[in-house]
Amino acid sequence: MTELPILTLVTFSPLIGALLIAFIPRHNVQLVRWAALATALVSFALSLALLPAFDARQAGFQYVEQLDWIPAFGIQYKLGIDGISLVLVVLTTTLSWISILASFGPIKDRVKEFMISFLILEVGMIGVFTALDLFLFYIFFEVVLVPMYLIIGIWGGANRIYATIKFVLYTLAGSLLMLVAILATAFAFQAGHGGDWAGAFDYEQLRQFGFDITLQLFAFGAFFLAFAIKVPMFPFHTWLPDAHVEAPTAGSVILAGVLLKLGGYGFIRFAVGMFPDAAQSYAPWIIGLSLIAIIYGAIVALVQPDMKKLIAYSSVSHMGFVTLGIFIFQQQGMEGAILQMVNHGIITGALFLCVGVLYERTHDRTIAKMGGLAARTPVYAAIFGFFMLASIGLPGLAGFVGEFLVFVGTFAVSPVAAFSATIVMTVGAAYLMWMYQRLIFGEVSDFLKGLGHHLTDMTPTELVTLTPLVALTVIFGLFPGLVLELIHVPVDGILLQFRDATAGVAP
Amino acid sequence: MSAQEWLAIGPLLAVFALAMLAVVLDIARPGRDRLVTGVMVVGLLGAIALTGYTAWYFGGGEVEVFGGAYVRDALTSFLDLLFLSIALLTILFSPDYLHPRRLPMAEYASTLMFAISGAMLLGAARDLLVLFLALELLVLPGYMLAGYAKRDGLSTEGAIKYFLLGSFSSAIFLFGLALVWGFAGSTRIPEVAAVLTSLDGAVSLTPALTMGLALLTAGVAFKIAAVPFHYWTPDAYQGSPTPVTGYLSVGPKVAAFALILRLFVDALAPLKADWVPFIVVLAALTMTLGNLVALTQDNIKRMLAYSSIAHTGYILVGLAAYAAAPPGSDTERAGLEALLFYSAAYSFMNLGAFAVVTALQKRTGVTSQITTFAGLGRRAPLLGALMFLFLLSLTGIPPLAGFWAKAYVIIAAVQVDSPWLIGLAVLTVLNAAAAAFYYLRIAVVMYMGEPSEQTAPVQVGRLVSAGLVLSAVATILIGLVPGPVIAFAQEAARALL
Amino acid sequence: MSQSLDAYLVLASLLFCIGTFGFLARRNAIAMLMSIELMINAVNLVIVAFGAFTPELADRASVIALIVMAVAAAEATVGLAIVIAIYRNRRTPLVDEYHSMRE
Amino acid sequence: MTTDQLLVTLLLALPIGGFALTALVGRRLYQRAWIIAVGAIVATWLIAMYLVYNTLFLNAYGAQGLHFTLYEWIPAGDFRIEANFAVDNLTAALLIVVCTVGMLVHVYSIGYMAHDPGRWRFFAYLNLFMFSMLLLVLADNFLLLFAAWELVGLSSYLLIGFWYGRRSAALAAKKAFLVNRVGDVGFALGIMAIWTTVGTLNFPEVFERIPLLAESGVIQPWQMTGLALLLFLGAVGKSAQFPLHVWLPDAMEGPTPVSALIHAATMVNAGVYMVARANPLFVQSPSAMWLIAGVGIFTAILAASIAFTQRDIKRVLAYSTLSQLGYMFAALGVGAFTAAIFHLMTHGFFKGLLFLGSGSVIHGVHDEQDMNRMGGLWRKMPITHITMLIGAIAIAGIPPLAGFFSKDEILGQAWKNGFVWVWAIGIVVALMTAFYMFRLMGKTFYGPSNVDPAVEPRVHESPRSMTVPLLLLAIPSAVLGVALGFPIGAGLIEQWMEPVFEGANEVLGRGQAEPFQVLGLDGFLAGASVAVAVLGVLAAMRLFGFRVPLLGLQAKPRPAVVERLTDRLRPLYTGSFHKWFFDDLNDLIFVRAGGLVARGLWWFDVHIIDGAVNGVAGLTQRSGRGLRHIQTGRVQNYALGIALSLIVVAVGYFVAGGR
Repeated sequence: MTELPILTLVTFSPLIGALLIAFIPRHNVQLVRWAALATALVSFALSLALLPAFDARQAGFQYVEQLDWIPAFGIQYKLGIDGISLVLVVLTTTLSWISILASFGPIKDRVKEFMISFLILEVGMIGVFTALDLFLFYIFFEVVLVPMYLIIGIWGGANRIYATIKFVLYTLAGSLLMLVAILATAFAFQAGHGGDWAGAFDYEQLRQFGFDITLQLFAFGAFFLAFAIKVPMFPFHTWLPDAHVEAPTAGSVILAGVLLKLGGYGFIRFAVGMFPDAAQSYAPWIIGLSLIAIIYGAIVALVQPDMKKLIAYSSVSHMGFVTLGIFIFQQQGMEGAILQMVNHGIITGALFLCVGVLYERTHDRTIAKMGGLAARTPVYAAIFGFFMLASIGLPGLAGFVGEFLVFVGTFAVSPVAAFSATIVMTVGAAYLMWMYQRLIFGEVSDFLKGLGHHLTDMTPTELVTLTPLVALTVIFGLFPGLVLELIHVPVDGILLQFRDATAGVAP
Repeated sequence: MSAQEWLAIGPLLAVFALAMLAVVLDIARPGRDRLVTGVMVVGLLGAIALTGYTAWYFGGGEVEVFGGAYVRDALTSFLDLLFLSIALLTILFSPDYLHPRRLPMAEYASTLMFAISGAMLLGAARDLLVLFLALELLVLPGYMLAGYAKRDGLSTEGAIKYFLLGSFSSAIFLFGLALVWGFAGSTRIPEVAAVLTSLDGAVSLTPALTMGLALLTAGVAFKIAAVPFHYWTPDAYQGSPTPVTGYLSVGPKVAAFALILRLFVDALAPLKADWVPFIVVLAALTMTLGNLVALTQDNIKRMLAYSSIAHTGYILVGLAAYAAAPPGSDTERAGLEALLFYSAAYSFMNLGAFAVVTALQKRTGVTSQITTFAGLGRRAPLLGALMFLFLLSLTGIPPLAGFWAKAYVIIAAVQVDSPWLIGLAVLTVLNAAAAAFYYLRIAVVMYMGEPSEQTAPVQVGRLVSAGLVLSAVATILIGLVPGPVIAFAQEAARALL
Repeated sequence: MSQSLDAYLVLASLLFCIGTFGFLARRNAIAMLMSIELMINAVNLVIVAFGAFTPELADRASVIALIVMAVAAAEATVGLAIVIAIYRNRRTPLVDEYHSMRE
Repeated sequence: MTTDQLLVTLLLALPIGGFALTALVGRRLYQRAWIIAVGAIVATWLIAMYLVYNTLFLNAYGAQGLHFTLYEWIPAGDFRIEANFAVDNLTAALLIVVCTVGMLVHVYSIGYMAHDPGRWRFFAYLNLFMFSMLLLVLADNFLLLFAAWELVGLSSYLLIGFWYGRRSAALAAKKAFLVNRVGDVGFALGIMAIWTTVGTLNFPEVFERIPLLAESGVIQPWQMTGLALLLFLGAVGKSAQFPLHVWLPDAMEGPTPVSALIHAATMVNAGVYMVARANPLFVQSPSAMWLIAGVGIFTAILAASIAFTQRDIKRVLAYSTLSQLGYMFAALGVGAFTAAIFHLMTHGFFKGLLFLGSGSVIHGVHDEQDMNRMGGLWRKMPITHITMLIGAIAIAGIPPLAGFFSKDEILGQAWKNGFVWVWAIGIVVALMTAFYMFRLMGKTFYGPSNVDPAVEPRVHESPRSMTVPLLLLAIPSAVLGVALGFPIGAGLIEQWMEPVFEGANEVLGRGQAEPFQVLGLDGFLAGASVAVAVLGVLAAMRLFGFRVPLLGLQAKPRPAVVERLTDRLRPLYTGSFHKWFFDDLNDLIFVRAGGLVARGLWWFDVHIIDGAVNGVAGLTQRSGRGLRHIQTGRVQNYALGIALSLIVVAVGYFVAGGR
């Protein structure tokens, strides 16, 4: 290869940083922190460097890098991005540096290990979005688990071990089955090519292959399980509240902001891309589950006493839109789903940052103990309120467009489904406003009074972490085209292929 | 004997020579442990180099020695390299454990070398009698190593259990061997295979042959510690001196798989339709029981013992894939490749894990309870990180060796067009997920538990460090670049078919 | 002397079973060791019987039987050594009292 | 971009810019926090008036009005939504109310909020509201309208909850937003339905295609009705019609200028505006129209009946607003679109005036809102008194003030369009309106003073920044009816709205309005409404007192009579006083039952779903613990196990090997 392997650079730049940090003496905490931030900023810059030369109108993948890795099975080191990957990569790099910056204060113990874990986590996440070889994808998908396991388990709350082990085992159970499915499809490909393994894990070739329906149903089932757990879809969601509650702020931000998107991305790219017929036959069930998730998550969120749990259940609800949008197989729905992923990443990430800000001062997340923050911390109240409104789906802010596109797409396919989904417009507003009212409005609670001068307004660092997210929320709300233009062509491609593939199948 | 033949048995002779040398050194320079260790390490490195040269020299071809009783083919070379690596690592890990406990090194080394030579012979045997002799040469020193800490009640208890049950199973195995021999009329494996092939499934097996198959199945199942023949494993592993446990968990196990390759895959292949159901059932039982019981263990050595039982189950999936595949197909070979690859990957990561336990037990009095690891991530960050690495690999997290091993086994299993094997593959991954729990539990204790009261810094000897680095590098490299190992395993599997 | 190979095989099997029974029934380590010897001898009987009834096996059988005896002897040696070692520790030859490791 | 387009853009940019600036630096401006916001709004008003003049008087943009696109907002495949705006006659009519009342309220607030430490926030929010409201009337497609719809809801939320320290305010804000959201769900679904059936959301195109699609049967009548009702649900929420009316009275927790601007003059009219804007769609479904008329007139009488007994001065006005909005919907439902818009405009002014007046009163008696603790204020607050009296006469429907013309128009149209029952209920409501308004006047200004003696000496007329807007609002309240509505049925308003509702009138089969006949039906109807209004006013005056200083007329209140009447009508009084228990019902259904359901689901989540997950884990652990016991530690047992396993294997071989 003569040109610069920029995707490899983007993907592995955090790893290089992590290795460098490994050589910094552990007592030099400040240096470790700044080095980690610098690393994350470098990969952020590198990911932005992808944008100018990216041609949004070109179908297929760009910046493709391809190397043989394990020729015996045709496994390649193959990276490439289309618009969908691109926006998610940029989302990842953005949230990563913000999370790292947000950890400067809260993480005081074993900073070096934390930063290394976090940067490795970033590698895994970017890798998932850039890998075009199924095996490579799987590896990145799993690699993500380990640092997250440590981040929750070491720097988490009181019940962290239960939460982290639940998280890992749950995710692992799903993803390992996906491994079986990946291998089975690769073998089917190999058998279909006269025993030649070449390309058996290559996404682009597998997509063209056309697996027989039995294999599709099995493989889709396995993929579904892996991604449904990751998203998480009802009824595979119970790891999420635990993980969120126990995770440190940065962990929650990344968990909600990026990790859940691995599932949505996997659905779009792999589950639907490779097994359109099976996707078609499972779609009604998945739509049903999505609707349940949307409403159920919102209703359960109504009665959560813990701020993080509330937002966790709201994530279940919001991610339900993503799966709903994907599986109605309709342009607006799928574009909305992707947009929703980006927006949810930004907004929910920001909400977790907000919770973290409060937790830093109070060491508590019980909604009932708070009250009257508007009087004591007005800037915080304003920013929190801003993201609360964005999460509710206020037009003009990012949350609205994705959600509405999913609604529109759903309505076009099934008005009944749209009717049920829109209920959440009310319930979703209810739980967030309830929390906001309890936290921010009213009289200053005794608990907060007891904190005295420890209850300060936002620090400059915290403002620096949240301001970019405020800006992004406004920008994506007013100009969702920035994202939509990028994902339009790939979504078209997926739907076109889907229609071609399912044209012959009786519904 | 031609020079080629000498070269073919060179590695085996070298290890024999090392065993003798250790005895001689013990007599000539008693108590010079470091000298013995040095000689062994240098000797083993030489033997590895020699094996490498041999493998390169013969390439894909094969040489028969001793009238066909011994064969040097790619499989032999693959196994020899693996056994020699196991020996080298074991030697590296042992002194730090033996020395503080006043256990003599030379005797230990020679016993180990004899056992290794048995394993190597087992991997090269093409004669039923040689197989039996090699097996005994493998296990007898094993019993002695298990009871090497003579004054330690647990060590001797483990040893006697190991010995009694081992001998019992040897007798069972021997009986089966005799029956097959009587039926086939020859001890030469190719001839046995030829006779069995001629049956061609037309006539039913004689009662004697059927009984023989049953006895052999039970015998090897015992040697690889497959459920329900696994009882000796946890007690022997827990009781043995820790470096010995490490060795026992890989050496005899891989050797027993070598025995299976030479006996079942080579000699009894024509009857594979008869024995494959048992392999499938054994595999399923082995991995499931191993993992389930490992979940509840608090002693790290015992936990790893059950974990090694589970890994036996995974390896057996490869064998099952081979056996269930139509003869002569690519799929058949994939099963064997998976078996070999898994054995190699497993050896390094499992030895590595035991090495960490060993390193912690340099100070006498350190138990092998899980609490030993409390706060290790703080007390010895590097050692903790290495342990975490090995655990991740054992769990099967990519891109480490253990991941590829499992992936390979699953590839082989799903290739066979049989619901049983697909089921086995699914069971494998479910088990892998469950296994993650107890591996992660150790990580929890190391990193997430309350800081331990043992604040004494952990000192890791130079040899152990070297061994740990070797294991870790192997675990990572096999993960990142599995290509060469796969290629080697393919060649070895091809030699067998 | 019977002229049927099967008779020898049955006899050998019986011997083997007796040995097995002894191994299962006795608690004394030495007695168990002896039971194993019995089992191995049963195998030797099989080997020799095969040699006697199958011409092409005749020349090998006795050699094999001898080798097996030698191996059995080696095994017994190792076994006794271990038994002595544990007897020193535990002061009892009864194996069912060695159960400090279980579950 | 032409100048006019730029001006329209500025119309939006000024208030949002004012919001941003005030939000960022307002706090540092201390007392002068209003300067940016009020400046922005005055400029906005000037621009708006220029545009209104161009549109209504010069007809500069033609019958279609001025349409232009700022940029493409949502480009998602076929779903391409632009940020496009339009100024036509309907918009212009709304601009008059929104900008004028908006500006006056801004000015009024300078004085009203002068002592509130959060005034910078207040002005920022007000500007945000103005932006949202202007976006609402300027939007040229449904989604943008919806966006504005939600944004006005947000501003309303922020302003109702302005005094966040008060729990009741926070609760009211939340309630307003959530109840509105219920309506918005319908609106959103309606928009989706429009897009799915029509394929675009731009107003001109939708309204062009809808009749064709309905005619050709592409959209079935039931679909059309469904579509109309979904949109109407949005209007019900925003305009606080039954059964989503519960939020508006609570919204009075906000500062009074907010009540005047948002909850009387502008935002609550959004529903009326939307239905009027989408008239080509609504007229396609007679059953939807019928329902709209029904909901409207029912709300009118329901709210009026509650206004009878309320003690809080702002709540009386709030229920009055509900009632008047009901009138407007009744007008829309009977097809009298022009009358609805006319009433919207007049009501905007006189209700704004009444609210600001009540604010002045509250200000004067030091934040007392209970009318039972007022009285006799006419002397101390003359300007407030006079202007409020004008407002009261206007709303009561006594000619020649504004309310008479618009209200009479509605009632007349109802009769003439065949909705006699609407007229009948409407006339009763007119009676009630006149009564409760003069009850309010009497209790506040004329009766004996019940003001807290501690406050009494300090009661004073409000500062000029407050009284000047009152005076300025009193003018349109008095003359707007004559200006726009005279001659009746052929006034300016008819001319202005003609192009907007032309198509709808055609569909409904309405020809050119006939000239007003004093001695015909028109005269009778007008006479009837004047008669009931006078009757109501007189009754109230007699019971609660009045005084006309110039003429020397005065009457004393008769509390004993009121008491006796109340006693006789005790059940009705109780029902009315407790707002017919809607709040309690809502509390029961949504808060208690909903909470129960949510708690139930949470229990299900923790114990059943998560229980299953943990159960699997527990089962695995337990089976592991059980299997441990196989390992007894005794060699004999092991050997036996091996032997038995061997036997099983052997039997297996013999059974399976029988080939």
